[in-house]
Parts: sequence; structure tokens; C-alpha cells
Amino acid sequence: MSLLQLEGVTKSFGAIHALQGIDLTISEGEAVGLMGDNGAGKSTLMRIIAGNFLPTAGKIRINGSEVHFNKPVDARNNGIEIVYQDLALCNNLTAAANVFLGREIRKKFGPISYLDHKAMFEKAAELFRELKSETRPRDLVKQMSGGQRQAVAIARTRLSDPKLVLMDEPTAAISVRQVAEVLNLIHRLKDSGHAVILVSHRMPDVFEVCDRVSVLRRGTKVADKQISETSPEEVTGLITGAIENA
Amino acid sequence: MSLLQLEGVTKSFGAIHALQGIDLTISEGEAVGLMGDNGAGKSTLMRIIAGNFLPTAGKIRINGSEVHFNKPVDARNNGIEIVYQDLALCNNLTAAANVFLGREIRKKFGPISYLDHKAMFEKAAELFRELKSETRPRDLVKQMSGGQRQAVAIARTRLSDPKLVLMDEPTAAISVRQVAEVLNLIHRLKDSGHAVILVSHRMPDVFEVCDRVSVLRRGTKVADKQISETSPEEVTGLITGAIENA
Amino acid sequence: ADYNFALVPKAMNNPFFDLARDGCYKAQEELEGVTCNYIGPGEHTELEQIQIVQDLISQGVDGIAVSPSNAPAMGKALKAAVEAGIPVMTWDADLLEEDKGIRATFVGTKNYDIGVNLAKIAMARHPDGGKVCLQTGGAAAANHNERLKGIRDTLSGKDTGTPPGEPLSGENGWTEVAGCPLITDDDGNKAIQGMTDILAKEADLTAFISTGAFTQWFDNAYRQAAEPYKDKMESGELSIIVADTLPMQMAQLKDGLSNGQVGQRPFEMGYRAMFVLKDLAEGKSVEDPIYTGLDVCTPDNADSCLAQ
Amino acid sequence: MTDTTQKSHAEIDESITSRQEMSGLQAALKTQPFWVFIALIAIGVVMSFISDVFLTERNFFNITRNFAFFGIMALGMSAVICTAGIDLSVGSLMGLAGIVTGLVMQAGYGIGFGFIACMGAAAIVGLINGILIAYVRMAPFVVTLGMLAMARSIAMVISNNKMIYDFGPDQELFEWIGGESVFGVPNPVWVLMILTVVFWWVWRYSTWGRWVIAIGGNADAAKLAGIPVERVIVSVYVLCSCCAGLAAFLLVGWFGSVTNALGLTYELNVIAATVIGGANLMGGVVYAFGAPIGAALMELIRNSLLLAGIDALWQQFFVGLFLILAVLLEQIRNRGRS
Amino acid sequence: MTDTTQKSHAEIDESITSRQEMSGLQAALKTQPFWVFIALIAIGVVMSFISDVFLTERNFFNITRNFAFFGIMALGMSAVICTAGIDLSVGSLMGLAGIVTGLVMQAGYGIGFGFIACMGAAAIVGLINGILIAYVRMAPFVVTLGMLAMARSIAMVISNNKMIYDFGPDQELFEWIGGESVFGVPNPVWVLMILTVVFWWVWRYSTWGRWVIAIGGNADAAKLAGIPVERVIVSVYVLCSCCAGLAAFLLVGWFGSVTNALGLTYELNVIAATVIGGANLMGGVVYAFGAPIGAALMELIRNSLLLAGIDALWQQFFVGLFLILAVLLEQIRNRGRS
Ligand SMILES: Nc1ncnc2c1ncn2[C@@H]1O[C@H](COP(=O)(O)OP(=O)(O)OP(=O)(O)O)[C@@H](O)[C@H]1O
Ligand SMILES: Nc1ncnc2c1ncn2[C@@H]1O[C@H](COP(=O)(O)OP(=O)(O)OP(=O)(O)O)[C@@H](O)[C@H]1O
Ligand SMILES: [Mg+2]
Ligand SMILES: [Mg+2]
Repeated sequence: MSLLQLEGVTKSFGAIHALQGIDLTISEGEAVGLMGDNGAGKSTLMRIIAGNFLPTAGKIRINGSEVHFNKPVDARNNGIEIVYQDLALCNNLTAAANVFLGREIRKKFGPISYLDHKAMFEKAAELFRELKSETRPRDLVKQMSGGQRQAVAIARTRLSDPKLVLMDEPTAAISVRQVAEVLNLIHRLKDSGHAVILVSHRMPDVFEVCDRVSVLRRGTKVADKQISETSPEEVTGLITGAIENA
Repeated sequence: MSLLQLEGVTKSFGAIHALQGIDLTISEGEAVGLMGDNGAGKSTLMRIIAGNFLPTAGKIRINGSEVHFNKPVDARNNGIEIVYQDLALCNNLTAAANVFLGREIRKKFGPISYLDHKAMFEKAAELFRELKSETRPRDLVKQMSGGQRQAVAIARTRLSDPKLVLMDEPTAAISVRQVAEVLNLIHRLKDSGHAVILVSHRMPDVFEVCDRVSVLRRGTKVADKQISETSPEEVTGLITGAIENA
Repeated sequence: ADYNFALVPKAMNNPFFDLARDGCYKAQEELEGVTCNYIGPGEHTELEQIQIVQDLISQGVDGIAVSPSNAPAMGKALKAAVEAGIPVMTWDADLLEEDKGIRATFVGTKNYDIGVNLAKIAMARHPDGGKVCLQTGGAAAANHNERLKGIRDTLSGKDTGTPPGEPLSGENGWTEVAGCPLITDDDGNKAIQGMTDILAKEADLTAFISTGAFTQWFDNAYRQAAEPYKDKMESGELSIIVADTLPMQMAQLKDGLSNGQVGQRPFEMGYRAMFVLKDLAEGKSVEDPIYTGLDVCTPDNADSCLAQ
Repeated sequence: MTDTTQKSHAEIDESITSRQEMSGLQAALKTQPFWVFIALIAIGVVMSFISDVFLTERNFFNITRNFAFFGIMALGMSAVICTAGIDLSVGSLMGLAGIVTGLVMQAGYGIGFGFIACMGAAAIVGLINGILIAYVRMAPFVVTLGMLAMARSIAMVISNNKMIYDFGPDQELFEWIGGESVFGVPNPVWVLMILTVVFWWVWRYSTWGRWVIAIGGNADAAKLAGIPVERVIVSVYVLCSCCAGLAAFLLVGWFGSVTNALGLTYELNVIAATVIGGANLMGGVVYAFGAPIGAALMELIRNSLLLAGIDALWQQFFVGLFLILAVLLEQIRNRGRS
Repeated sequence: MTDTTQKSHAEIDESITSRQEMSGLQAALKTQPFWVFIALIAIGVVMSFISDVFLTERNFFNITRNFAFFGIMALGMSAVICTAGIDLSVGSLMGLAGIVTGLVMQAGYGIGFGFIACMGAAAIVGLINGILIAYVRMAPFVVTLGMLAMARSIAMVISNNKMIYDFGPDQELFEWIGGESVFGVPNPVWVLMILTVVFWWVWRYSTWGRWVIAIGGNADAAKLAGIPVERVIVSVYVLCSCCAGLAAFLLVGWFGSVTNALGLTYELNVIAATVIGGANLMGGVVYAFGAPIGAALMELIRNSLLLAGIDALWQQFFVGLFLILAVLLEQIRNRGRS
């Protein structure tokens, strides 16, 4: 039984059909690369799994039982964490505050519980260090560089122990050093039995960490292959449409 | 005489020293890769050259004569075009409107001049086609995917015939097909005597199109080498600090 | 001794109070060593008026004449003045009955009487009664409520309860139409719009009575609104009767666009207030209350009705 | 094979280029002004059954004239709101502009000078607002709130708090412009109609209009694109003030008199009309037809309640209720779509 | 070599983690409330030379009490504005809450019930506002403008447009709470002080406060982070309404009477106080001390002008001018920094 199973997931925005009948499964300890041209529908699919959009049609099953995510917390409560492509950060808060947003660490003083700023700064610093990112937990996100922001978004997924981590182009803005760390992270996640879906345009990265690659073209899935059975060239052809499907 | 010459460019944001005494030159027909860790100051440097920030100290020379860019148009009037890392698009306008923002095509009817929507849509479509991007000129930017947005930002630099094109991670969000096109574009720009500064975290891209690579670390330039004289490994070492400088 | 007396209106943006100010300034010229300090809220706000009075007390003026917006609250504020030994009087509007000990006297008119006189003009023109629409000022404005009660009491010939009284439904032949009384919030534009709509809606309206000058502030607009009904007004089918006797109102009356005006004498109030305060400051006793009288004008006596 | 792929790409690209999500009419169906317009019609239909006075020419004349002044101001306000600004000073400005007009004409200078003085006063106020907001970067709310107090105070000072109802030699022409009609349509309504069309053109076809919308969407991006953001913002506030000045000119002409209380508290009504007409206070959205439609809705509600004979104490309740309901309609409509 | 590099990284990382751009005091120096506070002091110093009455105990008593009511409302308003919302209904709500209190107490129910009724009415109004804004996604401006009209109308209806000045058995206690003082400080000022500290704590240490700020920064991101955005927004409007209700309760106690005109046009003053205190209408910024400081500045300006004997007609002018100048101070200050 697979951890996540999508059946015929379809999503339309008015006249635009972003996704048409997508089937996808992923098991524990597996990493799936999701590739496709710009506008192919990758982010839309991620958002549906993360409970951000409701699909126009289709089913989502987790461990075999159908789920309906009406809001993002529903997905999180089902053990799904996500790094959004547009990062979804609050510019007016500090890096640490963003990492812990919605899951703040609190201390109790008698009946009153209050935010434990110190603990959050420290824990956030630890997470950034783990990612080898030069991000200062006390900085406002507004003032941070593109890669620092991405580090914040990635750090958020490290707070809980999710079953499935969705990463929508997590390495787009970060530098070589941290890219290696993120790929490392994905390896570690796999090893500890987590499932990962990685959306990326970087072919080498996908081939380094993923077990399987799925290709979307204009909202339909045109391929779903084991990494061992395909090659970067084939995947490129599938993405651009030079190869019809496989 | 070099096209652009930076001398001791320094920029501080309050207590944060984003850039410290950067020297950099670039000649016509040359492409320079600017690399560095997240937060190293690459975008800050680009923004200074593009007239978006004033440097705290240091000089900028174009064709040997010192210039002061107080606002972005000043730089543009000096033949500098830029693709911002955060794209700098108006979400509430269409893709075509964003491409032509500030440089709208107008038609005359007697003494009255008015926007020529048709011409702008067509020209924008042409630009997107050139980039092989699936971007619809009539779509609102709000509704577009990450890569489609980036295509819009890149297309903007194609409107004029600039001397220098600054590209701040232009390929971060775009797919394989378009990455090739953007690299192609840089090649074409070089061939026609334009200068390009490419900020990127993608080592292979930089090595494919650039003649020279400069590395920033924590606001200082630690290396400036011909591509032929260095290797990806060395550059990586320089970025992470494993190699002090070169 | 030089005296600094404050004359506090309800609002400074109301032409009515300007006349009081002019009277106050005239008294300042006539009285040796008296300064008229005319100060009030820019708009009609209760709190600001009280704040101003407090500040005047802090400042230590030699006498305060106030037209309270909120009588009970002003009563409390004025207690501080009495404690500070500052003579206090009211004008135009008075304090509550139980607070009357606080102020030395009241200079003004009884608002109730304005209503009575407005109603009398209507009754003289329409002895059999008919449909009437009343127009009033701001929400819960005590002076307008008393005028309304005056009108209602007089038209119905009985006591209609606490101000503004109960709407008329056939008493003595008079019925108020639906949607009335119209509330204008002292806005001339709203007043005109309301009157226009009601006149259009109620073809057989007998009388339109307004308790404030706002109806006629905007000369041209009012004339346009009333013009179509001029014949009816002349033939006695319809009456428009408005409180106050500002210059353009008198012109409208003379031109047959109004059937009656009942005016107070704000100039007189401002003028008299200074004399009263001077007497108080000098320790003399004063009359209580002091009524400045009303001007009741109809087309017949339009040239002579105003007290000079 | 590469060749065929290239060809099919070209085809696809072609189809993408010309793809348009929906037709103009479909797009209109999604806008707030359209749904407010539907609400307008609905109220009209209901009222024509309830009151036989409603459909009379005279009532229409009154309604249209009443909302014309607000509509004119709302047109200017919608430009300001489109830049994510706000102008609270329009009401006070009306008082100032009206008094200035009155004083100039009372002094016998004629209507030409009166008009110039009126618009000049408005433009100066707008200029001060705009400069403080665009160049000094102050919050529009604070600046225009300060101006609200200052403009009213200056109106009080220069009028010496007196009413003006003598407009010198051109009094008749002045009152004709504001108070009379041409072809049965009140003059202020003509002005509103012409201005609406002009604004429609401006938003759709002028560079300036495009820039204003861009600034509302992302002022930083607009700045980076080389748009003279500061200058455009100043011009927007001047425009808004001029619209208020024009409305004051017409209104005083109709009233035939002016006090410095003219326009008191109108700012909220004007902003409400603009917002009902589809403007978004976060900026970036503007519809030329929204302003008159929003103003019309507010006036229609007022008029209808009176004609329907609703108790005066309850009237404001229904004004508020219908205001909310009108906007709700569009909200529910868009709900169903996404 | 790899080893040493790793080590130096660790060191650098350590230094990054603990790096803080500036100390708390330095941070305070950059905030608007601080500079408005400086302006406050400056005006106070100037006034103490101009008027010997200014520094008297009585004047201080009056000033502090006068701004306490606005300060209390501004505290609630700052929460609303922090979510990028606005609440125009607070003034009308005061009228409604005041009338409800008056009616309940007049009927002899005592002050306990009076207070509960007052806060209940306020909470209901806030709840309606909040639900329409958060769940139906209507523009806060439209909703609260509609509520402005509706609440005032209901106050008129239930009071039958009459004044209430008989508060039953607990009249004295009621008037004591609103009008008297403890240790020489007026009771409303005590309430304001306590509330300010509570709000300071809330913004700094409570999850709810953090969430409100996050929603103001990026409501979408907050939603994605699992914050119950709708519920929080509703709570913010309820809180704002309750603050207005509390202010009404105290104000009526001080006045010793209430009409349905209570609080007329206060909304703009409250919002102005909030904005002067550093709130940003685009959301995401809030300072607990900003609200009382903003309210204090507005009252101080008014009081100073009167004590300085400025001509009444000019007063509003200076109110507006100082309002702009006070905010300008902070603006210029920050200019120099960037
Ligand atoms: N909210 C929306 N409304 C309308 N259309 C949308 C919306 N979101 C996405 N789309 C459209 O749906 C399609 C798929 O978008 P999506 O963001 O999923 O692409 P993607 O595969 O993630 O692309 P990229 O690699 O550029 O991130 C695009 O054509 C986009 O324009
Ligand atoms: N407006 C600002 N205010 C304060 N600090 C800033 C500001 N902009 C950038 N910084 C800081 O300056 C440093 C350099 O940022 P910059 O954006 O230039 O980095 P970068 O090299 O482009 O990084 P990336 O690869 O992540 O895009 C960072 O530490 C960042 O936090
Ligand atoms: Mg995407
Ligand atoms: Mg960068």
C-alpha cells in the first residue's frame, strides 16, 4: 500500500486546465522527481496535495484511505510538509518567527503561556546551521537575500516529523553549498523512511536523489519512470515534447 | 577602455555590510559570471549597477567616465538593462503590459497618442516565443507560474539594444528548454558586442557561457578568473570559503 | 478690571451662531474692558465642546456663556467652573432642570415656543388640518426635539409626551406622512434632497415644517425645489414653514417660496450674554431666565417682523 | 524529427499567443461594477412597483443630479485609491474651493476667474497632498487627514465664517451651470457622463493610466521600470482634488449659496462610492464606470427608502444594509467561480 | 584541510546566529511612536513657557482623561489596522453601546448588567463585522461603513432619539468609574494604562498577537502556515469593538448622560491616533505604545492651541499642521538612515 495515491486529479482555473487526470503514487522512503516545462502544472499539483487548492476532480488517498484537505493544516495534520515555490513567508517577521509560524514554542508561567523567543531563535539557528545557510534568525525576512529566504522555507519543514515532504524548487535560489545540503537532507529523509516529492528544473539534482521521475506536460502526466531506466536526455525530450510519452 | 568599471564599491545597510570595496571591470562582448554564497552581496551589487541603490562609497564608470545613477531610468538611459532576482513585476497587469511597462508602444490619432495594445501583445508574444516560453501575453502575472514570470522579466531586457545586460539568477525558475534559450541568448548578446553579467548558482551554466567568473564572499571579491584558468571545483571552494582566495 | 468672557456655541460652522458672535463683538465694543472670546467646536461634537470648556476653566477666563450640546455632561463640567469661582451662564440651550443651580441664568428662547409658533402659522393656513411632514436637525438634538414637541403639541392640541413627542396620526385632523420626520444632521444638502423627495412623493401634502434653517440655506437649490409648488403655496393648498429668519430666508419668504418663518434672535443672545457676564463678574445679581423673544414672520409682515 | 517538433511548437506557441481567457463581456461579468449595476436595476424595478413617483421624470432628474456631484468626486478618488492611497481631504476641499469661488465672484470678477480660482485652489491642495505623499513618503491617510483640518480652517478664515450668496455679475450663468439642464438632463450629469468616458479612455488607452495602475500593483516594480512614480502620484492627487473642486463649483452653482461647511463628511461617502464601484483600497484596481455606479447606488438607496416611507430612524439602517448587500452580491458571484 | 574549514564554518555560523542588528533601544529609536513621543515632549516644553496654566495639575488631569477614551479605542483599532483592515464603525458603535448601557441601567438592572449589555452589544457588532470580512471576504471598508450607518440607526431606534441621563440605582458608582480618579489619576487613564501594558504583552508574547502580525504581513502565507486566519480576523474585530464599547461605557459614566449622537465622527480621530502612533494601513505593523501616544498628541495639540489663545478659526489649521509635522519628524529621521 502506497503512502500517497492520486487518482485522476484535475484542476481548472476558469478556462485554463492546469491539471488533467493525474495519477501518482509514492511509497515510504521513496523520492519522486516531478519535472515539466514552466506552466506544466507542477506547483498546482503540489498545492493540491498540500491542501492549498481543492482539486476540481479526482481523489487523494493516504495510506489507502481517501482524504479531503480543505485547508493547509489538514494536510499538515496528515503528515505532509511543503516548501512552496513562492516560499509563502511573512516579510514583516523575523526568520525565526517565520520558521515557527503557526507552531510557536511556548513557555508556561502558571496558567499563562507565552512565546519562548529564545528557544525559537536557538532552534531556528540550529536548523539554518544544519542547512549550512548564512541566515540570521533575528533578521526580518524583508531584508534577506533570495537564498536566505529559501532556507527559511526549507527549515520550516524540519519542525515536525512528516511522512511526506513536498519540495517545490527548493534549490532554485540557493547556492552550491546549500544545494548539497538540501540534497543531503533528501537522502537522510529517504533513509529514515520519509517520502519526498521534489519539483526541480535541475536535471542533475533529480537524478542524484530521486528514485523515480514523473514528467508533466501541459497538465497531463506523460511519463513515470525509474531513474535507473531513463536518462537525462530522455527526460529532457519528454519535458519539451520532443518525445511524445514514455 | 572597459565598458563598465567599478572601483571600491561599498554598501552598508545599517550594521550590515553587504559589499566592501568591490572592483570589477567588464568589456564589450564579454560575459562575466558572478557567483557567491547566499547573502554574499551579488544582488546588491547588481542593484547598484542598475541604479536601484546608491553605493555607500565607490565609483562607477561607464566607458571611462564616472556616472551617478540616482534612479533606475538613469542606468537604463546609459544602456543597462537588468533582470531582477525578485522579477519586479506588477501582479495586476498582463504579461505584455509588464514587458512594456514604462516603454509602452503608442499610436497617434491626430494630436492624441494612445496605447497600441495589439502591437504590444504581438511583440510580447514574439519575445516569449523567442525564449520558447509558454507564456500567454494576455494573462495576468498574478495567475502565472514561477517560470512564466521569469520569462516576462527576461523579455523586458529585449526591448532596447542595451550595452550591458545584468541577469540576476535569470534561470532559477525556468525549465530546461528555456534555460537553453537563455544561455543561447547570452551567447547571441556576446556575439553582437553586448556585455553580460550573469549571477547564477548553476555552475555548468556559468561555465558554458561566461568568459570570466568573479566570486563574492561576504561582501568582498575573493576571485576574478578567466573561465579557462579555473575549474568548477575551484570556484565551489572559493564560494564556500574552503579556498581563501585566488 | 479687564474681563475675558468666553462665548461657547455648539458649533462654529453654523451661520446661526455667527450672529451671536457678531452680537458678542458688538457688546465688546460697547463695554469698557470686556473681551469677547468666541470659541467652540468646529463641528457639532459633544466631547469637544466639553473639552473646550474645561480648557477655558484651566485658562481662568472671567466668565463663561455656553450653549450646551450635551446638557448633563456640560453640567458636570461647569461645576468645576463654579468651584474655580468663574461665573457661568447658558445661552441658546439650557442645562437640565436639576442642574439649573449651577448656571446663573439662561439667555435665549424656549425652543418649545418656536415649535408652537411654527404650528400656529400652519393651523392658521389650514384650519382643517391635513398631512404634514416635519424636518429636524441632528440625531437626539435636544433643541430640535423640543421644537418638534412644540409643533406636535400645538397641532394636536394635547400633550404628546416627552420631546420629540409622539407622531401625529389624525389628532385634530393632522397626520404625519410615512418617512417623516426627516433627519438632516444639519446638512443643507440632505435637507434639500429630503424635502424634494417628500414633496414629489406626497402630492397631497398640506404642510412641510422644518425646525431649522438648513432647509433654506442653499438659496438657489431651495428656490428650485420650491418653485414647482409656488402656485399651490399661494392658493393655500400647501404650506412650507421653516424656523429661523436669516437674510436669504426672508428673501424667500418675500418671493412667495415660504409661508412663514419663526426666528430667534441670536445676535441679541450674544450681545446680552456679555452684559450678563459683566454683571456677574462684578457681583451683581441677574434675572433668570432672560428670554430674547421670537420673530414670527409671514408674507404679510415680512418687512416689519424682524426686531431691530 | 527535430523538425516536426519545432513545427508543432510553433503551432502551439501561436495558439498560446492568441489565447485569451475570456471575451470582453465575460470579463465584464466578473467585475464588481457590473454586479452593483445589476443591484441598481433590481432596486429600480422593485421601487417602480412600490412607488408610482419613482419612475417620474422629476424624480429621475433629482436622483441623477444628486449623485452627479459624488460621481465626479468618486472618479478622481478612484485614481487615488488605485495607487493604494486615500484622500480624506476632498470634503474639506469642497468647502475651501466653494468659498474661494464665492469670494472671487462676489468681488465681481466674473465666472471665468471664479472657475480658475476654484480649480487653482483645488490644484494647490492636491499638489501639497501629492508632494508630501510622493516625495516626503508620508502616509496618505495622515497627510490628507491633516489637510482635511487645514483646508476647512482656511475656508473658515477666508470666509470669516459667513455665508456667501451673492455671486456678482455672473450669478445667473453660474446658477444655470450648476442648477439647470440641457435636453432634460441636469448639467452636472452631463459633466459626469463626459468625465466618465474620458476616464474610461484614460484607464484603457493612456500611458498615464497604465502607469497609475502599475503603481497600485507594485510601486517598487513601477519605479524600477522607469516610471516617474513620484510625479505620477502627485498628478493623481492633483486630479482628485480638481475633481472635488469641479464638483464644488457645480454644487455651489446649484445651491446658489455657500458656507464653509460645504462638503462636511463627504469624504466617507465619496470613498464608499468608489469602493462600492469596485475600487480596492489595497490599490491596483480601477474601473471608470465604477465611480458613477457606486455613487448612483448610494443615492438610489437614500431616495428609495424615503419614497418607500421607511421610518427616518430606520433609514440609515437600511442604507448600511443595502450597501453591504450590494457588494455581497458580487462577492457571492465570484465565490461560485473559483 | 577539510577539517579546519568545517571548524571555521562552525565558528562563523555561531557568530551569525547570535548576530543581532541592533539593541532594543536602537530599535526603539527607529520606531514612529518614539519620535511622536519626542514631538509630544517638545510641544509640552514649548507650552510650559507660553502658558503658565499648561503645567497645572488640573490641565494635566483634563488632558489625560480626554485622550484616555481615544487611546483605549486606538488600542483596539491598531489590532484591526495591523491586519490591513479598518474599522469605521467604532464611533457609531459607541453610540449604540452607550445607549444600550443607558437603557439597561435606566431600567434598574444595575451596573453589572449595564456593563455586560454594553460589551455584549459591542461584541455582537464586532462579530458581524468580523464574519463578513473574514468569511464572506468583503472589504473591511465597506462592511464597517455599512455598520457605521446601521449601528447608529439602531441606537436611534432603541433610544427613540431621546437623551438618557437617569442610570438607575447604580448611577453614582457608574459616574464614579467614568468621572472620578484614584490617586489623582482619572479612572479612564488607569484603564488605558493597564490595557496598554496588556497589549504590549500580547504583541510581544502571545501566539495570538504573533498571528495577527503575520496575517498583516502576508495573509496567504499565514493561512498556509496553518494559522486559523478567519478566526483570528473575527477576534480582532471583536476586540476592536469591545475597546470601543469599553470607551463608551467610561465616557457615558463621565458625561452622566448619553444620546445616540455619542461618538459621532470619532472613527477618523481614532484611526488618526492609531496611524500617528505608527500603525501602517497596509498592515503588519503594530506598537502597543503607539495608540496612547497618538491619541495624546492629538489632544495635546488641541489643548495647546486653546491655551495659547490661537484664533478659533485658525485652530483646525494648526491641528492639521501639527499632525503632519509630528509624523514628518519620524519620516525625516528615517530618511537619514537609509
Ligand atoms: N490561480 C491561478 N489562476 C489561473 N491560472 C493559474 C493559477 N495558478 C496557476 N495557473 C496556471 O496554471 C498553469 C500551471 O501553473 P503551475 O504554477 O502549476 O506551473 P508549474 O509547472 O509550477 O510551472 P513553473 O515551473 O514555472 O513553476 C499555468 O498555465 C498557470 O498560468
Ligand atoms: N534592504 C536591505 N536591508 C538590510 N539588509 C539587506 C537589504 N538587502 C540585502 N540585505 C542584506 O545584504 C546581504 C546581501 O544580500 P544580497 O541580496 O545581495 O545577497 P545575494 O548574494 O544576492 O544572495 P542570494 O544568492 O541569496 O540571492 C544579505 O545579508 C542581506 O540580508
Ligand atoms: Mg511552479
Ligand atoms: Mg540575490
